[in-house]
Amino acid sequence: MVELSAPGRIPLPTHGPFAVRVRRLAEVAREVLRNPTTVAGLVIIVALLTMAFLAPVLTEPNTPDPYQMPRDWTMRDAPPGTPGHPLGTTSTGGDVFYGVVWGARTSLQLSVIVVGITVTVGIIVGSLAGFIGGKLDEILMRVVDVFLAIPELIFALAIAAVLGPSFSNIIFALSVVFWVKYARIIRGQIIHIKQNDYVDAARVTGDSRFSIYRKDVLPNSITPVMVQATMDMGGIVLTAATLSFIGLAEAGLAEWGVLVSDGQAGISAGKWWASTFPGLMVFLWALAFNLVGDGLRDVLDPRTERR
Amino acid sequence: MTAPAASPPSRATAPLVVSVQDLRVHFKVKAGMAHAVDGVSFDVRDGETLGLVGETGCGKTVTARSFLRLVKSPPGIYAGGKIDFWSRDTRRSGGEPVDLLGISDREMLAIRGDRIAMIFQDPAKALNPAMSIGDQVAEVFYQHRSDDLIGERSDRVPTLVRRASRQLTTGPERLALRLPPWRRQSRALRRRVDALVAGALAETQIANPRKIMDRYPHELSGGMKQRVMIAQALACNPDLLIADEPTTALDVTIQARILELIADLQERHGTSVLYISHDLSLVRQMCDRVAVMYAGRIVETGDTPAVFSDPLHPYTRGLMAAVPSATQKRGELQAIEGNVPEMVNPTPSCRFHTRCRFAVDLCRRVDPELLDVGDQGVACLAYASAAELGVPESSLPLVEGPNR
Amino acid sequence: MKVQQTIALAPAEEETMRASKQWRFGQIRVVLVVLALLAAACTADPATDTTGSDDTTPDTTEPGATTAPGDTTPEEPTGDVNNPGLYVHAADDEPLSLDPAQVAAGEAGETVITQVYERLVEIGPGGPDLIPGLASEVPTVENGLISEDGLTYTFPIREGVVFHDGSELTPDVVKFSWDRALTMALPEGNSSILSDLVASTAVDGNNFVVILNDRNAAFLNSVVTAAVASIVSQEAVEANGGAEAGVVNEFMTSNMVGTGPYTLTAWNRGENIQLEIFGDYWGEPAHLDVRIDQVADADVRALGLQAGDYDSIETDPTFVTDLEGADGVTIFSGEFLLEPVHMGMNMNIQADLLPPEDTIPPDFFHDVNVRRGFNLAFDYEAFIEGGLAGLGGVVPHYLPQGMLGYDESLPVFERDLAAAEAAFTEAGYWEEGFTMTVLVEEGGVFETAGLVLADSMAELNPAFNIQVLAVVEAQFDSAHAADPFPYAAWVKNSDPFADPAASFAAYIHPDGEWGSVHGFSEAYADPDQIASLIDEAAVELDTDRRVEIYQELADLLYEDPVWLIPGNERALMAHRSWVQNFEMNPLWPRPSLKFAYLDK
Amino acid sequence: MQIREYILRRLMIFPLIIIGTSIIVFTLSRVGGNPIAIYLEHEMTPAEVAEIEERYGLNDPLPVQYLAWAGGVLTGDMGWSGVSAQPVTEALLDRVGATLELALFAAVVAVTLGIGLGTFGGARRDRLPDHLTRVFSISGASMPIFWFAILLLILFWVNLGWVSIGRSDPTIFASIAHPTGLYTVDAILAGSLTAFLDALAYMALPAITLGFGATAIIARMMRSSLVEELNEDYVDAARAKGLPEKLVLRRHARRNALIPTVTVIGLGFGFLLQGTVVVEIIFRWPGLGRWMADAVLRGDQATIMAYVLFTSVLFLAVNLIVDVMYAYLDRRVVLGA
Repeated sequence: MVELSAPGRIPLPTHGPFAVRVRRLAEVAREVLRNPTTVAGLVIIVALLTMAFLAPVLTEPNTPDPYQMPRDWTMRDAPPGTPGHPLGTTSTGGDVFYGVVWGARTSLQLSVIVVGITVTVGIIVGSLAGFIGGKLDEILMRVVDVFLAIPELIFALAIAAVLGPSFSNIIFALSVVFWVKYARIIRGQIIHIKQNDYVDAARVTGDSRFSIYRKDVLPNSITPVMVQATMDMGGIVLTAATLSFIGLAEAGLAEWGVLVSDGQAGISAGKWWASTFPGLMVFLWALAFNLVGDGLRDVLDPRTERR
Repeated sequence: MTAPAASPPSRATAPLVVSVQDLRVHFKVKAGMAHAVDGVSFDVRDGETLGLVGETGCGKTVTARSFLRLVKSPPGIYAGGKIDFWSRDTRRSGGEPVDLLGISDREMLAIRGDRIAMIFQDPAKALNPAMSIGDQVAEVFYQHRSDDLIGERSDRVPTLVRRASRQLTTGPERLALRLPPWRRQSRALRRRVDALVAGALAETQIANPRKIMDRYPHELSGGMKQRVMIAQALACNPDLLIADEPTTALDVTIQARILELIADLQERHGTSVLYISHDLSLVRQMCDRVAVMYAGRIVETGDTPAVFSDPLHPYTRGLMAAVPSATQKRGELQAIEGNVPEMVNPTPSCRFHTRCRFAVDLCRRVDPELLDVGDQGVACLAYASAAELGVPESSLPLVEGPNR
Repeated sequence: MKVQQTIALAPAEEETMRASKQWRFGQIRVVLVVLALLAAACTADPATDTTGSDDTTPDTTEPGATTAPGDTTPEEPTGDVNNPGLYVHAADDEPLSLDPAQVAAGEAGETVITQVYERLVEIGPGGPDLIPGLASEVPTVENGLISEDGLTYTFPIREGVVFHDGSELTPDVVKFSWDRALTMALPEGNSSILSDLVASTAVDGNNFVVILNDRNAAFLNSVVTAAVASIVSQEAVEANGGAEAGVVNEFMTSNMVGTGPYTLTAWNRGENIQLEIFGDYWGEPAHLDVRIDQVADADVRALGLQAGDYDSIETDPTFVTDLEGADGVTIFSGEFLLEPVHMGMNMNIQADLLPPEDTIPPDFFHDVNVRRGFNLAFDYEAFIEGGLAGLGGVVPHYLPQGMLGYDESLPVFERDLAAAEAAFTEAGYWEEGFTMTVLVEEGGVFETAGLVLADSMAELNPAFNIQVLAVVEAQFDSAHAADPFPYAAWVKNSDPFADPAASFAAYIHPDGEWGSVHGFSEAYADPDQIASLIDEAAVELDTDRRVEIYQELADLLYEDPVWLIPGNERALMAHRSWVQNFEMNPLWPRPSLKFAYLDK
Repeated sequence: MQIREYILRRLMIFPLIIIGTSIIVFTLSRVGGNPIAIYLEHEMTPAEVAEIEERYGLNDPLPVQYLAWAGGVLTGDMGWSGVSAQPVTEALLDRVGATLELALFAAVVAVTLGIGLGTFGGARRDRLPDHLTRVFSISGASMPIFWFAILLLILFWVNLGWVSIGRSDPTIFASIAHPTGLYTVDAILAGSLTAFLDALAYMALPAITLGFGATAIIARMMRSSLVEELNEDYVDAARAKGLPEKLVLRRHARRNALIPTVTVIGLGFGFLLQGTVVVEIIFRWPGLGRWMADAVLRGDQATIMAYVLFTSVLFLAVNLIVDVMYAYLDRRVVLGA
């Protein structure tokens, strides 16, 4: 399938004088910003990130581990607006507001780390396959195929179930699942770009393989990766939340998915806050990144380029 | 092939088919308003071929598309002017023309493909790759000839079939048409359409129409595709055929044949043709009259021989210079320095002054109008009367060459 | 599709009649709805619909419209309930097996076995007292059915009892059933409690005779009444694979041929288990057919109860606050369960096996001060109020409420931070503190207990860092399967033991099940004293003397605890208010119900 | 032509991939997990544990175990499923119908909704309706299903009492035979309107929840390819023929835009498959997804292995079919243009 929709995206400017690149970048930015939904997504992201960064300011960090919910066992199921608990408390007396705020941090950590790992691995594998090609390519791509054959959530579920639900294990599980797409994109891009004249040109001018790779191939392959990464920022948090729902989550962690599943039973009994707010956060987080990713794709993907 | 010399003088006085008056089409762009077409006026008379020439981006295609209101809007805006159109019937009955920019969409649909047809630059792109040739041509007949399709005793025809003849049927209805009791009737309908389509294709000297009809575009050669386009365009025997660079996408050998075909069909149907091209040599062969466009303006018009033998406007001369002889194919326009200026929020001035050897200060301030010089029209201050402009004779530009 | 065919034969005619009645109704609705956008979403569950047949509106518009708001008295006009004639219980997991010889204590299979199979004696509804089951009399020393030396038990077998397959109950069948479990001796089963005690079984006329290899006070209450001692149809077993040592009998795993008030009519894996009233039951027949739905998600069970689709649901205290005040729902909280939540302390730690972040030394728990420190630091109130929603109490070591020997006067730990500080200072951990990982089963009260522990210790001393590792049941059990156990501590609840003899053997005795695994002998000030007391009590038949011993042990263990006991849960069940003569006995296997008693 | 070769190649590596998957699955269960976790009780003595390990042949070297398992899979014997107390193969067959039926109906929801929204948005590109549909469809993909589903249940089950959960009403279920395991089909075969409507009624919420999630994938693709097609000359040519906008869109642009959209249906199917895990838990749907979730929580490795393997084979097969369809549909591709 991926082969079929042959990657034909327009590369970000990486050639010609610096000024040109900047102008092109500015152009891309302007294009992106012309789409209100993308802007909306960006706004939400900025808001969420600010919240994550200001967490220690907005709330009194819990000791010894700030990523653990502070629990006030005498204050269970307090409704929103209770002094000290603006968004109420959970059935274990956890402060929902604290969970929401630090949940943003947890999600940020999780998604950044996983995206970081997966993109790196993906680039390395994809580059080896695409640039060296030959037997190596064949082998690596079969491996990729195998990993792609198992739907993400199911794979992550199987791994996490075996490893146990510590934060680091969840990260590991998600990384194992998410890297393949990048490998595949990068490879496709490289194959595609290798055919472009300027690479040959570079070769003629006698650049070394690696410098061609560094100067021409890699930068040009980055755009689709950016799009994918943006989307995954949301997808990862969503998947992690789902794992927590199924029961694979670190106990008492300030994580949205945990809060949602803990609070759900209460909704119908009128105690809606414990799961509604965190649920909303997961939704907003995923929505925002998906919107931006989608907007980026529209601009960077010539298939929808304006004529 | 219609040599210009052979063109009967009657053409000049033949009844109007289209009269474009002060047409203005603007495009909204980041920088502001681009005046793609900026006050263009010209006529097309019955049976004649008018050539609209100019460099790429001079607005000729936009002008042509305006006839069928095919300019994308947004960003396009019809900023002014009118396009009066006399169909055969109105001409016969001496009725009033319709303004193509003024009429309702419904009326426009009735004109598109029926009274005014268009041939596009690249036949490969202009045919739907996922639809058989037959079906594509058939659409025209369904759209404009549904009554004939049903035949005279239309009252006896079931509604479903009548709907089918107007392509109003929905999925389930189309399914139903394959079953009794409608099956017979719809088959008959199909047969009539196929007959018409085959006929139309045969017109364009396609060897084996019936076979072609089941083919898909990618299975045909470029020339073949263009023939199909032409067949499709002339299917309803329109009053006006707009040919937008019909041959640029084809290789030289095919070109000539396609042009012959167009000219020949035009002769037989008496269709008027608006022939758009940047290729002077072709224009010279094809057209009775030419209108030279530059930067959204018409800078010179006249009978083909006159314009070619004695071009008045510096721009036209530039073009001619680029085409030493009529025998040489492919006149290219690189002879003139620079290129077409951005027409964003233009100030009153001669559009050509940026590239004009003879430009003087006045050209940068005054906007020349299309003046009659002999039986040519030219928009250049060199031919304007200083008195009317209220400026000293000396401030007018001087264009060397044949004296006025 | 095998199972489904079996049901196709199943439905009682009155059921089908009802179905057709509902349907005229359902259809009208559907027709309307198919037009509407939400497609068939609106065709009410026919079950919910039955009441509607006389008046739909109230039933479909508000949940539990069947009860006037606030009215939670069991007395209900019977016509006005969902699924009349059928009792629907929402269980949280699916049985691994329905074979008495293959289920472990606390397995979901026990729920069904209790209803469909019977045992020689049963635990009565009232409380711990035994009532005759398939034995027509409960053996006692008085009626001579227990020999003076307490080694021989005689069970006169009830006459005229037939199995669901029509075969007759005879003493030989009883013997066969017991021997079968002993022969198969499946490790995942519970046959060890038989093999540990039973020396031999015999048939004497109309009696079934058991000879023990040692006196045991708990034999009747915790062995004869256990699921593994259920009486199965010999014909059925022998017709389907018989009994082989160590080999699972797949027929018995998914089919049941017993003598109980219910027959198993269908087991739709992942969906439900259907029980039907057994017509030829020898005793008081059941009132309602039963359907046990598998509902994995606790939230969904709670919702279903409020929607009126379930008559009772498996729930844990953390949901009580969510269900309180819901229309038509009654929260039944009865006697204390006999399975307190407890934290195990590992005295057999192998340092290199502990999680890397742990800083505690291998002999951490050898020091009584540490064990007492934990017991003194734990916030019992938080756990009982928060974790058990107030439905619980603190437990003396190791005599939970309702067990023989329990007494308010027995010493229990209360939170005393000063004392705790003293203890940890004494032990020498106060200054540098420590980090310890405690393994708990994910969700529910165990996780809560873990979190309370973590909070309690952090509050006592921020340098005391407890990492709560909440894992799914499977991993919890795998971790325990590892030898030695790779964590310093864990939280779960104890097995329900009807008699202290059994529980002390398992949880306190230095050479007992846990004593050996966790190395209690390393911990006790005087292991031999503890051991001898327990052994003495186990064979003592004089109740007063036993109580004395156990209370003495309780005092000793207060000074020298080997467990931390956060609290003991009360029997808890959320059910529709329309359920009548609701009976719940903690001594019955989870969910502590015998459906045969219930009506609505 | 490239497509034909491409598909041939795919067919050839198909078994390779499956073997690879099986190895991953096996490794997970052995190296990481404890293959008999489900049969363990935390009170078990080491002796008892050893006995069980013996029964399941865990003392053999790993390769031997793998071959034993793989051989079993090939002969249709995938071991014993603890969570459902029946042979894995049997359990699989019992449940596959439920999941496929759900996924199928969800797919119908997703495709209709997706194509509808995509067309609607693409035709009104960059105007308000486009933005709204974009946000709506992407919301589906961003919604935590478990959260959304519970909200739906509270509304339609608890408060309105319109639907119940599960797969069918037991009485009605018992009233007809179930040869196929797809209840709607079974109902039709049995000619029972009642059963058919009952099946639909129970299907509605889960299918909508699940489908909504997969809508975005299709809608986004549909939109962008429609936008692309609308820029093609043949669209203007169609207009120039005098076709009304409606026909131009329906006959020309949309029809062609559907072709590339087909390619993402495979992707969407994967999305649906993994969605079933959560949806089936919440809606008490007796399908493979819940089976898997159960197995994960209770450590029933035999089940997990079978499920993951089966799912990936299914997923691969669907994608293969999709590619073939695509190759067939898009004549330009076949031409290799």
